[in-house]
Amino acid sequence: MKTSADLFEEIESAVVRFAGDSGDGMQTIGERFTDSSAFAGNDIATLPDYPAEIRAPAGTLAGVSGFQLQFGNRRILTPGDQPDALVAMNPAALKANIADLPEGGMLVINVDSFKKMNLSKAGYSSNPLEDIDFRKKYHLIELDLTSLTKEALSDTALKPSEKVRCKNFFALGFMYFVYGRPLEPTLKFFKEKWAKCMPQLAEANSIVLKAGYHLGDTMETARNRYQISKAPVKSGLYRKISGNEAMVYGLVAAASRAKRNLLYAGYPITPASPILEGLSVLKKHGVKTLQAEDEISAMGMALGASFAGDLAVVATSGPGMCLKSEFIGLASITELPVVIVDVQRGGPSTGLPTKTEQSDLLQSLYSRHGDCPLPVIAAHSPSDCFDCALEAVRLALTYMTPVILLSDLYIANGSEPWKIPNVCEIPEIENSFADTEEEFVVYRRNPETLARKQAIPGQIGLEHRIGGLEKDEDGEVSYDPENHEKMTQLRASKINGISKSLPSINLEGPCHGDLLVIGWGGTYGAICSAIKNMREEGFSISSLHLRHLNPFPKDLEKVMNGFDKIIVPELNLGQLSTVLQSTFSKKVISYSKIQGKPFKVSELKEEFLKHLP
Amino acid sequence: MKTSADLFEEIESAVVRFAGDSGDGMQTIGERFTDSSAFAGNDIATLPDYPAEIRAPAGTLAGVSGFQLQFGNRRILTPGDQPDALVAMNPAALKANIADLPEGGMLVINVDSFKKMNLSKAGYSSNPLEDIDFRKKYHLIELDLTSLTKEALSDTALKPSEKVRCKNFFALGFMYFVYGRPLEPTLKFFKEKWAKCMPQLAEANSIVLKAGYHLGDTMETARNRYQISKAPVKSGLYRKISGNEAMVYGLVAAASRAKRNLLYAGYPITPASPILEGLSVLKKHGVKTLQAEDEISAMGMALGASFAGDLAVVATSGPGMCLKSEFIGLASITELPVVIVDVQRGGPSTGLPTKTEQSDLLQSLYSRHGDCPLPVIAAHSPSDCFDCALEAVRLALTYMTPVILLSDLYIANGSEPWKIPNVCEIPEIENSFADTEEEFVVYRRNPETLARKQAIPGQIGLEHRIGGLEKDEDGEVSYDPENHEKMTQLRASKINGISKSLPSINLEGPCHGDLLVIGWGGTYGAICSAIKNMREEGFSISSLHLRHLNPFPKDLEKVMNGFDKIIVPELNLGQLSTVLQSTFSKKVISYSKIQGKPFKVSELKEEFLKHLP
Amino acid sequence: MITTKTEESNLTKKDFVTTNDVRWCPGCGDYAILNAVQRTMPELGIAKEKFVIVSGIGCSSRFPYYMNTYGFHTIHGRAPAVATGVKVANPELSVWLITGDGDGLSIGGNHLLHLLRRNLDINVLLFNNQIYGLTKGQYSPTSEVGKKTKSTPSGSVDYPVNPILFALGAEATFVARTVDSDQKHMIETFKAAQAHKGTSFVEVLQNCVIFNNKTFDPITNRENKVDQLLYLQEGKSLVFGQNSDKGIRLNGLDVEIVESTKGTNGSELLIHQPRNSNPAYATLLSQMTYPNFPTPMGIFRQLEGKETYEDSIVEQIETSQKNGEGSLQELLTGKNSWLVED
Amino acid sequence: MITTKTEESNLTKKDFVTTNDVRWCPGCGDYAILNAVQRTMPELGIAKEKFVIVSGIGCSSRFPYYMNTYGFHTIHGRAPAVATGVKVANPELSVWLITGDGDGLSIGGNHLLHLLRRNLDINVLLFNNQIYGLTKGQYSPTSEVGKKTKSTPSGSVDYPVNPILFALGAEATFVARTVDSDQKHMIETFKAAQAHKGTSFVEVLQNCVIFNNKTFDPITNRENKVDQLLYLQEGKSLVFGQNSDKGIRLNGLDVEIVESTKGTNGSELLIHQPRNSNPAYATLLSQMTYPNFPTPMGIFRQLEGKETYEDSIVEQIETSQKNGEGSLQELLTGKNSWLVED
Ligand SMILES: Cc1ncc(C[n+]2csc(CCOP(=O)(O)OP(=O)(O)O)c2C)c(N)n1
Ligand SMILES: Cc1ncc(C[n+]2csc(CCOP(=O)(O)OP(=O)(O)O)c2C)c(N)n1
Ligand code: SF4
Ligand code: SF4
Ligand SMILES: [Mg+2]
Ligand SMILES: [Mg+2]
Repeated sequence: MKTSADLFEEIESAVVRFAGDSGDGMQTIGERFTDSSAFAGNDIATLPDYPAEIRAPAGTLAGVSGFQLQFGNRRILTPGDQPDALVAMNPAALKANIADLPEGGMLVINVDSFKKMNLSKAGYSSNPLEDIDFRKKYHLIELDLTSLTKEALSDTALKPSEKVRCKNFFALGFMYFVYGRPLEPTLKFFKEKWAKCMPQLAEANSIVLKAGYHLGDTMETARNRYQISKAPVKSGLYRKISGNEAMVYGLVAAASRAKRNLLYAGYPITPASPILEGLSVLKKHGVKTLQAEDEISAMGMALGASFAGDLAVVATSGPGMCLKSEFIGLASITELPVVIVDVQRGGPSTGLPTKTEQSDLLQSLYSRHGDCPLPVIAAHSPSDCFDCALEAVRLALTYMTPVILLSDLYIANGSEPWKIPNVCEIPEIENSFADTEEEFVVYRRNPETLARKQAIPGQIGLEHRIGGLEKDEDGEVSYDPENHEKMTQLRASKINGISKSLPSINLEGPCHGDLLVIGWGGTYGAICSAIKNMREEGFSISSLHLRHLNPFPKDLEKVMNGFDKIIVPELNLGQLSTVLQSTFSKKVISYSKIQGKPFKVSELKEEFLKHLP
Repeated sequence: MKTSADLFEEIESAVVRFAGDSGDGMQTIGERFTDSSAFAGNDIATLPDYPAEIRAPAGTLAGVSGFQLQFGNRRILTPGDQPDALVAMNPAALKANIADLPEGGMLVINVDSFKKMNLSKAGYSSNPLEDIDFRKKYHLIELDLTSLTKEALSDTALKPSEKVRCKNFFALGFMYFVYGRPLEPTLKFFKEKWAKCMPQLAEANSIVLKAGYHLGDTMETARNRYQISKAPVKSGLYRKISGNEAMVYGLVAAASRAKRNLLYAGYPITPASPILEGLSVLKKHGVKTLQAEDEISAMGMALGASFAGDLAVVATSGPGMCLKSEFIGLASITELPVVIVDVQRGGPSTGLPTKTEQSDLLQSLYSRHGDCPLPVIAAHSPSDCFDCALEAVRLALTYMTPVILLSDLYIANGSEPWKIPNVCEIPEIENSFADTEEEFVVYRRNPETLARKQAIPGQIGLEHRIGGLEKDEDGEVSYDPENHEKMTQLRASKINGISKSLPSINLEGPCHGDLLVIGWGGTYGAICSAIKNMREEGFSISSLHLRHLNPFPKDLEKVMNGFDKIIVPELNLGQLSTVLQSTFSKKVISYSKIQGKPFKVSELKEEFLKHLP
Repeated sequence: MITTKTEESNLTKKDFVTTNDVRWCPGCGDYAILNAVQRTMPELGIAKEKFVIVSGIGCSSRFPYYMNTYGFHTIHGRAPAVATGVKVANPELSVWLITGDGDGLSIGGNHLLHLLRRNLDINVLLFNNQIYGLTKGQYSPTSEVGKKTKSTPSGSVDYPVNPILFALGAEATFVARTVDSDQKHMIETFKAAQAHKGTSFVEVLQNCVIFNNKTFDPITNRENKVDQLLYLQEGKSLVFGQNSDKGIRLNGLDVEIVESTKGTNGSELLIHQPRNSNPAYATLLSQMTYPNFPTPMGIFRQLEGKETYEDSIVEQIETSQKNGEGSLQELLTGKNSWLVED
Repeated sequence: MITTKTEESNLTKKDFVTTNDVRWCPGCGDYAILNAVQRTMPELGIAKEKFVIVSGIGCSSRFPYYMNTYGFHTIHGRAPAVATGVKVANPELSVWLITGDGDGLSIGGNHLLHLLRRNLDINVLLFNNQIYGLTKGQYSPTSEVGKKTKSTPSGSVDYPVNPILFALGAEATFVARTVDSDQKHMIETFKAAQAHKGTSFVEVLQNCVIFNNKTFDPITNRENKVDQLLYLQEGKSLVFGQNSDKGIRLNGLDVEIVESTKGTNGSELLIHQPRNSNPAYATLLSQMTYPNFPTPMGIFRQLEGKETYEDSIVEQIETSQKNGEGSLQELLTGKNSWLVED
């Protein structure tokens, strides 16, 4: 028998997908695999994928939950187009995912769940594992996970049902073997999570994990083993971070750099709830979190807190954005700073609440009645949420305005390694506070930014009133026609003027060519990967990714003019295309995907090719 | 002494403005003057203008209420750029309006109100009536209205305070003399309004009205008298109608032609409340009106009623539109017919609630999260609200979709003569009802319109469920990626397909030229007047006015291509311009006015000239 | 309105079951409530096509998908508005509104308030699991103070809404409580709700096995329930406990427990009077909460004879039409028209 | 927070008056309430810059423009949310919320409900004129049934909300009523509201001269008021009428009028007990309405000792910071970081 080390095949990157029932713990093992890979020094990107129901009936297609990750020794920008290895815990998971596994891909199956009832629940009339063609098509590994797990735990005092529930870690251990992942981070996790309250469980899972690993070592079928060396990243301290986590940290960091207290008001909604939850544990950092009765109220609470001097933030998803629009209009006319995070999901209406989409851009720009422009920015990856939170706060406080920050389900739930910033190096954020020594005129403007100054209740002598009626510079209600025109123009100029403060565009590729790809938001990784590939293949293609969607960077038009064609790939019916065309009266090609899923790199390449000479 | 008939000067049209305190009854006499002119066979257009406060402190600028109308023997399309005659009941009314009166214009003043206190409330440091230059500048007529009215009523039993309150009708009587208006319609109005419950008041007002008229007859200063012959209109039965009235009638007519019960749910808001109020008296016509607790609820009630088979309608203004957006998204995904009327007012936020604006277009198009297109149409004059209501209902029922119908404060409150349609000639509106004899598949579509069929609760065997989650053709909830894309595309195609049913564009002027003016909504009258003038002056200019703002008529692009330049005048920051540019990637010139007031014909001409060779 | 009658008498539970997979978590209390509703409806003497189920958003609000009736799964908190529209459009329909504690009392509190005060003849079932289920376990407005959840790791700080007291504050005409673990009582209560003309508000205590398992255990489990549940019966005194050996009596304007009802012969005990038009009595009951008091189950208040909103609307229309419907042509013509001749 | 104290003791009414024109209709009850508030504030011992007035939309909600304090005129119905944000951001501020019957009980009912249950230390003054003033006279949720208004020409069909009962249903800790025509009573009530720690809900009966003139006349006019108003005083029995010759006593779980209090010596009359923790007592009072009963004025319920929302939040933060504030750098670093070396 050869030693397993002999069998290591050095590869650049791999894509693994775990799939099982909602109750099977697929998200948990996905997260563990990610941590372990990060620990091993790989770059990673993840894609959790679960149903809208909490726990749909066991064994059905509706109940399948999945987690895919890509890890590698180079910059990993997406969770991968298709898995190299698929772990399927039951027939439904197999059925829902097998179409994505390429021929020859590794397929790990929990065979004990391939019983008649489960097969029929999944809609299989016969057992695919008995189909010879099927068996030949993949690199099939059949594990009797239930029995194996029970066996491994025969010496422990757990109840049989509890034992069975550990089987996800058996599968994980097995995959650790296949990809040569370290066990330490996961063993540490068990300890931290359960050692105190449920030491038996910590123990049992450790046993099972190791048993899975050792099985790989001894099993004949596990002939492939892969080795992926460290990714060549800048030196420094790293951690894994999801988009929602990065948002939480970015907001806390921004409050600290602006020297304001952070007050967050929210109402639970998928996929934004983790921001509320993440902030609610940060009382030690002085963060106040309020769970409001609805999104209207959350927005009102934030506005009140902003009036009273806090850094006020709300986060929600599409349906909640609808409810906030009237208050956003009030924030705009009273010129109060507030950050509104929209973690987009599939729409319209309740739509696809647990799938990703980029379809709230036009809403962000135009949901209010009246002329009511405001800054809109979008994060493009999990860790970018941190930077965008800082930028949103900068815009809000510098320009005294509500700011909409778009995230989406894909980056909110996905994760990647993040180089931890040094707090002292994060720039301070300036406030536009009134001076008690000077005369305070409510809507007198900073000539540079056109921002008004803010006086805070409690400050002596700065008493004043604000509200939703049109007003003159003094803050007095005014129905004067010319004043209304002036104020409307001023508010618009203030927002447009933000473009002066934006850095120039960072093009991927040269500034002239056949095709320019313009992207925004969570499609960044896929677009970048596609462009890099195609440039290597010699195509004249460049790309740029917009963080600022209103106003656009000042050099955007010039950059666009350098290319023969412009294509805009979006996970919606063409919303950025619409805005680009209206802004520049220039035709762009819109490429849409509206499937609740991110772009595949291959899809993008195929589409781009169509528009290249 | 010459007889007054000798002094008649024949003119084509005249513009009269009444201005006074909110409590002075200016709207009332404006309305009467309008009726009287209509009765005299003139064409008319009106512009009421009042403050947001119910009754701001008497005598202040904030409390000034005005009513302007233009009447003439030709087609009158606007209430006039500036008054030929101004009636000012107090110093504040004078101050607020005098800038609009051209030199030599007739100025009728209620002198007893020009006392020190009133002058200072209005911000006059000295009495303008004592200024010789001022007196020379206008054709000044000073009436001691209070004393004159009291005198006229000396024989009646009214209390002194009640007598004084009749003085507006004295002023009206006087103006009737000047413009040779018939008294009958007003005398009839007194009878109908007060004869039963307050006969004394009917009597007193009649006396005062006549006294005012006779004073003109005897007074030396009233040397000008004008005569305006009938406007050459098509024969038929006419009435005066305001935009909100026309909306009410249009909705009732549409329900009747669609054979559905009309259910209207509303929440009071300026300037849409009169629609609720107007429908609430039509119980005899089977109309159900519900005053909801807010606009969200009103929209929900309408959706429920639509599900149950009624013709469901809501109307509101900007702030209410914000609140409806989540429910509109639900209406869109469930494909239920409902008409949403937005009577626009000055925004953003509470803004200028009693001033007009066209600034909710982008909101109408894009306020929902997700990709959620729906038809948007706009009425262009008071009577056009009738036709647009019919069209909105046609779109809603034929295409099974929510429809947004835009009106605005200017046309809602303004009025014009209307040729009363013959009910039998109004086309029937077809429903897309399910057939009990056929299999009912909830989202199976009519191949022509792409509309689904509607089954109504209570119908045997057609039980089904609808909701806001994405679903397949059967109506089952579906998270399938391809299905979501297909459904999103189908919903969008359905709306886009409406353009097939639209008549071709009606151009004012030839289809090639130097400048094309594209307008929408209440700016119709001013644009048409300007274009007619300029075409008479020989300019190569044409105009078109869009009723359908989404989708656009199918020939719009072709028409646009016939002109060197395109200009889009709007009472907003350029919202239709934005949409045109995004749709056709073609640059248009945006001309904005954001003063809460309609365009003047002269302003438009001046601007158009700038863009003509 | 296109309504024809089906043969209502032959209906069975099966007629109300859809072929859809029910997608609640195994063990969720919602299953039991679904079962109870499906067993109640065939017995109401109402044709199947007359039922309309309207819901908001939440685990509970998935309900209409599992009922083979007309159904509308709307948006979060707004079902009362939709239900109102359905009922006013067609008062002949039997409208059932399914909502959760978050859907009905957090985001939707106002619509529920106005539905209750308008007294439409709609049955409201509020599934109270004291948690947000569908969004995975944040506290709800009925969660107890100090509740540790995902969004309140240090414990919630707001005082809960008492759904019964809230409904009384809205002057609801029918207010009741039942629990997912008691099929018989649920069916009885749902039947009474449908029989009541006016809005019927029923709080259903519901167990969320995943995020708030066993919250109601202290009062509903086999051992405790005799001492912790008090079944309300009109005209009977308020007694509970093994052999009904405990009772409730008035002490000033508050209630107290009488430990033994034997000697008193029950005469000093409070008599259940759901038809007392003064809400003070029902208010007293609403204050009986665990652990100080047994939790009352059944109908707290039931006031008949208040006209419903939809009936009043129909009546106004009928009154105004008693001399015939209005003529559209006359309406358009109005009173101040004038003729222009050629 | 940038707060410094002004000399509060020298404040007079004038300090609270703005130079703005007050734009209510002549004779509107709002003027009297404005006056009462301007007279109350200087006497509270609170520095002027600590006052924040938040309102929604309506005639009443124009209030902040006329007060020379910090003020926020927000949007329709949502002032409770904004006030909550202000108060939680800075609990030291004295926050006053001005709302109308439409603003507070129609569109804003839910926010008010949640404000009350959360028990923030905010004073809510609800100007109840039983009409929509600013939109020119449609009926409101407090209008009586059958009210003929612009939007209900045949009379309104919905049953009104009883603001006091609504507040009790939300378990408000301070519930009171006063009237625009009684300066002294308004000031007294507003002072008590500010003194109360927790949300104070005050219904102010207010006359709208334009659209609902004299609605309260039957109870407030000079002639009737002795018989129609009952002033509540803690610990005193419920008496009213000329020479306090009439009183209120309990009859079962309902109240009735005792025509002469002479013989009874008052002993059988109800004693006013605003601190009774059971809401049943205040509920009884809320049912005393014209024309059957005198209308109670004053404090219906006042429960001290319930911690406020903002205090609980601050406390949780202080507790978690008792060993020092969290380090941002540590937070960002987390527990699972790894070092990449060159
Ligand atoms: C406008 C809006 N906000 C938030 C959500 C997210 N959401 C869905 S259900 C729910 C609460 C569910 O709680 P509850 O009503 O108690 O129902 P349960 O799931 O417990 O049955 C929330 C907040 C949403 N769908 N829409
Ligand atoms: C969202 C929204 N809907 C409607 C309105 C119109 N509106 C303004 S005030 C008001 C009601 C006023 O009534 P109330 O609160 O009783 O105040 P009052 O004027 O009687 O003092 C309404 C419906 C609005 N401003 N915003
Ligand atoms: S999460 Fe709770 S309430 Fe929702 S289905 Fe699961 S057990 Fe039921
Ligand atoms: S309309 Fe009524 S409430 Fe409004 S200011 Fe006038 S009198 Fe006061
Ligand atoms: Mg719940
Ligand atoms: Mg009011």
